[in-house]
Amino acid sequence: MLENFSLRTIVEYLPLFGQGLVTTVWLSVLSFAGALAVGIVLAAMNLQRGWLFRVPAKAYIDAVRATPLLAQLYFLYFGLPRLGIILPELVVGILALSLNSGAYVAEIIRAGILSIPRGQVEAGVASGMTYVQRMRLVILPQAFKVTIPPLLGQAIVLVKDSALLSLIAVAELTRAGQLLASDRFMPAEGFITIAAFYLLLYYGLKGLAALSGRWLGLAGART
Amino acid sequence: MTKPIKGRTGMIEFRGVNKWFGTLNVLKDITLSVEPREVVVVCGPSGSGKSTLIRCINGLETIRDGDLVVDGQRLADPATNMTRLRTEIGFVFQSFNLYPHKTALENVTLAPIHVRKIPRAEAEKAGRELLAKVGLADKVNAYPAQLSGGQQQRVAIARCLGMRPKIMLFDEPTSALDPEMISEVLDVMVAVAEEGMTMMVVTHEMGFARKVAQRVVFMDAGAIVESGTPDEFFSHPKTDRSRAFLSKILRH
Amino acid sequence: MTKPIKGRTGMIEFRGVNKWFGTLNVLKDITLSVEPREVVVVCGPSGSGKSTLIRCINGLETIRDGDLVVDGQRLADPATNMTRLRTEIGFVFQSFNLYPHKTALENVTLAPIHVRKIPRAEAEKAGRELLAKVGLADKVNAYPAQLSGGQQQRVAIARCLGMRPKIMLFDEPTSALDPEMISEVLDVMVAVAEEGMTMMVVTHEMGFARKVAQRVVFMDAGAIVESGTPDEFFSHPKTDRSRAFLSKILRH
Amino acid sequence: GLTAAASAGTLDEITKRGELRVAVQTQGPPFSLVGAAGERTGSSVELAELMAKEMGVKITFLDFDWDGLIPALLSGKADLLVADMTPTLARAMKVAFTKPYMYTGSTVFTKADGKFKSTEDCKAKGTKIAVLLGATGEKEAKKAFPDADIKSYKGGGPLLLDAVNNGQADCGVNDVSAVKGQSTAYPAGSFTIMPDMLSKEPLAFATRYDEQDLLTWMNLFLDQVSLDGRLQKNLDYWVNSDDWKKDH
Amino acid sequence: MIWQQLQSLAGSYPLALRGLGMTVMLSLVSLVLGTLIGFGLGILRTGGNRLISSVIGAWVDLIRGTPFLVQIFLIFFILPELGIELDAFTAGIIALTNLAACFICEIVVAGIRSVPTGQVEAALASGLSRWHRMRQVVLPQAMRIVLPPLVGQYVLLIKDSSVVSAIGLTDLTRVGWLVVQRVPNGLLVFFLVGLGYFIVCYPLIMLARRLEQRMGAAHGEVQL
Ligand SMILES: Nc1ncnc2c1ncn2[C@@H]1O[C@H](COP(=O)(O)OP(=O)(O)OP(=O)(O)O)[C@@H](O)[C@H]1O
Ligand SMILES: Nc1ncnc2c1ncn2[C@@H]1O[C@H](COP(=O)(O)OP(=O)(O)OP(=O)(O)O)[C@@H](O)[C@H]1O
Ligand SMILES: [Mg+2]
Ligand SMILES: [Mg+2]
Repeated sequence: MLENFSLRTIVEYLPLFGQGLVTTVWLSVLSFAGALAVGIVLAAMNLQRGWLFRVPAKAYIDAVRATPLLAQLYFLYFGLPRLGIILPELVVGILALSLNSGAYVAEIIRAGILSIPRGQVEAGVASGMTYVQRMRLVILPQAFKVTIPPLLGQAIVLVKDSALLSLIAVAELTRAGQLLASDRFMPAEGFITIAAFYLLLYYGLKGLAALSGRWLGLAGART
Repeated sequence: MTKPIKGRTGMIEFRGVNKWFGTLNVLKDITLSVEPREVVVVCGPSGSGKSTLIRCINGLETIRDGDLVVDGQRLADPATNMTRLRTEIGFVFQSFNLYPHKTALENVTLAPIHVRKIPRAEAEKAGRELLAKVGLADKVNAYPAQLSGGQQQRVAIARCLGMRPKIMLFDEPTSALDPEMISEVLDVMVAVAEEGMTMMVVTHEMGFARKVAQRVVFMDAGAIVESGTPDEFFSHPKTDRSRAFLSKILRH
Repeated sequence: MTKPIKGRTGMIEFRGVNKWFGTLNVLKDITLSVEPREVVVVCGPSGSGKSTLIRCINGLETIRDGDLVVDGQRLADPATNMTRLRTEIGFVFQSFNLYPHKTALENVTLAPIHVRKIPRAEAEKAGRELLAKVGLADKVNAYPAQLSGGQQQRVAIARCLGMRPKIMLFDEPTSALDPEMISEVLDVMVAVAEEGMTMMVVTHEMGFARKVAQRVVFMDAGAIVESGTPDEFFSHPKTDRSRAFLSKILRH
Repeated sequence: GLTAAASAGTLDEITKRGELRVAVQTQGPPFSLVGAAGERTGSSVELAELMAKEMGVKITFLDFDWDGLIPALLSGKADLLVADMTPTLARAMKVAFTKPYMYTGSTVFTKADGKFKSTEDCKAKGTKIAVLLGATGEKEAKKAFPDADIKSYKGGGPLLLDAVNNGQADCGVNDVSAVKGQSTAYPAGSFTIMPDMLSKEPLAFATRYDEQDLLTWMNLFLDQVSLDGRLQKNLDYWVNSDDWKKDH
Repeated sequence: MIWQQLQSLAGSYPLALRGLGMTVMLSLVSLVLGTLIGFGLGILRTGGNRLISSVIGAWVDLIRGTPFLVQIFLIFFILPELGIELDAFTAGIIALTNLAACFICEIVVAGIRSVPTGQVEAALASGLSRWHRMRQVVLPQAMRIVLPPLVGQYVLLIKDSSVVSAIGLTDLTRVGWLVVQRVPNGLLVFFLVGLGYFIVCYPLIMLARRLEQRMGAAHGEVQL
């Protein structure tokens, strides 16, 4: 398949890849924002002492982590209509990705928060900060330092998982490669091009993560 | 806000307080009243419960029985707004607990800006002055990891002073300092004390005790063994335990 | 193992050592030789570079220029086996750095078991004895988070003594201790010193300096300002800087 | 690798190996499916088995999903590819197709009690039309319903039926035999299958261009089975009736 | 209709069992291997050697940054062109192990970097060898940070193993796709597939939680 690798065909399909890339990017951005929101709420619930919030949060996180995205996608896409809710594919896709990644993000955030030395929490408490202030000013900035790498990992997983949305008729990046494979029977060309584009996204994300680290002013945050 | 308490006298009132860590009775039946504007020095051997005692006052440790009343509010009372109360209690930790992601100045101004709602510019000006007072004018922008032990301790003290609380609790505030610095930092603390603050200081600096303390409390194995004016305590210790302890200090 | 060095005399030899943190010259042209079995006390104001000085000796800090020779081996020499060398250098950190996931006893026995290859049972027996010596017989199974400041510091000292190294470096080993405990711990250290160990101790315990040190080194702003026997230093300080420093101690 | 296989002759190699390696795609009835008892069967599958029988070797099915099907053939993991595949000219640039062994076409289907009653209804602007990703139906639908909203699904024909049945799509476009075969899993009369075809397409098997001997043999095989009626029997059983339902 | 579908699903249970077996086998082997290699890579990566560390970094980036489908595709279909012929199961194991190792490497690196420098200094100062420093001081403390994402990664990898159907292995997800051809009820079929994964993944999650609690107790857990 490599001997007659056709760059020309790839170029011919580039516009299609471009469209797919754009879809993948904004789909992922929205989904990750959603995942962060879901994750923060779940983590906050999970860190409560009372069971009222903690138990449902834990149950949700476990259920989502223990089952494949595919099943969740079907649940939303074919299950919701049975309850009379018919949503556009894109909405279902973003919802599924957010709800799925949110569970992982929640665990990452929780682990980050628990890694903060007790003395830090006490210092915040002693100076009369409220729970929210403590979180915002003392704990989260430090937790972010440890959570940025795993969050980056989760973002990458999410970007790649978004390929699954081609199952429910969302035309994203993978779809373009598959088209090349099925129209022209050039799987090597199709897949390797997809890989190149995903790699591009990966390095983009990695740069962003590094930037956000610096941006949060973590330069001195080594102990 | 402030609820009247029957028979209220002190700014800080321990009434038969007991605390346990597992099977260890760290605080044994503590009864102690600290008047407003009083400066109390707490001393005693390592592990006797001094840190635990003052940590109870701002609710960092919970007590098992007895009553603890601070600024007229019972800590055990669910109606007590602990967050509000804590803004009036400054605390310097034995292990400093500086925020590693903030510079020295940011460490000092964080709570004034966000808790006291002082405008940033004003808070920073005050912060710089405080840091200068403890000899750190050139370290305002250094992160804790870039500071020596003594410098970190001074930032911690400045951070506490910056809140201008009613009550100040110090846990061995000069342990990491050289004698020269100790006297400078103590001078800052003395100046603050003279402005009429209530203070409890865990320290073994007997010079400080003599100079500013109205009372010395001696703890051993979780109990208050002796309590009296510095003069009484240093010259006529009442118990064998405190006599033995003092003899070691003097021999030094 | 030991490579002969020309003109070798000391156990620890600084020869024109300079160190910078960014633009800050923390160690300025340090030249200092510590003989085998000598006990040297390092003192000086906070931030003067005392911790940095002793951290250089076991290679925790790297130096920019000058030479540092320890136990006959040049630290800068790539052939020097730092791990091997460090087994011969004990270090007590100013901030203790206990292993939070190990109990007090495990903290003490970890290196003897894995570095010295002492059988576990034997190491534990020795560890228990050491902990008892520093007054922690009842805390062998406590984790650092369950210990008071002074207890943590004593574990750190026991951890260092447990390795029976040739050289011991202490960074303010009694800062978190009460006077009573200080004298007990210093007694343990004195006993060790008398067994013929080379020691450098950053401390402001002048009693200790007088009793065991052969030499006192006074640092200020990164430089060694004065160095002499305790008697010389305390009775006839040669520079204004050290006179001023001493006057503060005495006033105390 | 490839060149060695070519010079030795693929048929020689298959004979020597005693095994014909066939890549299939389990797209659903009637062409290729897993039967009630877990056995692999279907129209194409039986034809492949017939081929192996005529060759006198045993058959090994390599069951790839769509992504792996073409690579399997191109990389030489499989000797030939048996799927309900339309030999387009573009595809024939890469693989060698046999002569067509049957003709089918894309058709439109809708939910029986829905408001889309005819192919015309589906032409309305914004109609949601379900097609299979990369299948011929996808292209035909784009041509026939320029104003519609074409949704390409992955995972096989039955999912199109599911999507239409659930209301995710208004109409579906797929191969007529596939639609007929697969709709039998639903209660009779669930779907309206339009009588008019959008297109007429041949179906063929595929192999590599460096396997000319195998290609020649396969073409001869197709001639033979259509002459002796075995092909017609297969198609009558699987494609032109519901007879297979009784047995599988 | 549901009843009829369930009946015909019941007939597929041997197939489903085989699929589950394949998923478990693949995941088990590659998770064990991937964990060992991943920890090794992580430790090497944080070790002093610049060259080794950047080579590992580049490889990890490459693997993390590209779709797993493409990796498995290259290993199974393209490597033969370079003379390396692998059967599908071996190719699947290699691809999954590699993927696991790279993701775990990153997690381990982040964990190791989260250990305060004072801890490493203390270990250095007592002359612990590099191995003992890692084994006794750094890794146990890093594990607190590592464990939650590690288990998350395990679970993700078990689910990622479904991609092996592209090279002809019949795993649990593939069984779902096969069955849905005859029982065209995606919701029902994939609910059951999801249940299969749940049975495999949930005990893992529970185990991690148990371990985490045990470690937390020793550290004096943070009370927010
Ligand atoms: N990592 C660092 N980056 C920048 N500056 C540093 C760093 N570590 C220490 N310093 C500075 O170097 C100087 C010497 O520090 P050192 O810790 O050696 O002081 P010290 O004499 O031990 O003081 P103390 O008695 O307070 O412990 C200090 O001014 C400190 O701010
Ligand atoms: N979290 C804990 N769990 C169990 N025991 C604890 C805990 N914290 C402290 N202790 C024990 O309680 C006792 C009192 O501790 P505390 O920190 O109050 O002592 P201290 O008087 O401040 O000593 P030092 O002068 O050494 O700081 C000590 O014996 C200590 O081991
Ligand atoms: Mg204490
Ligand atoms: Mg120091």
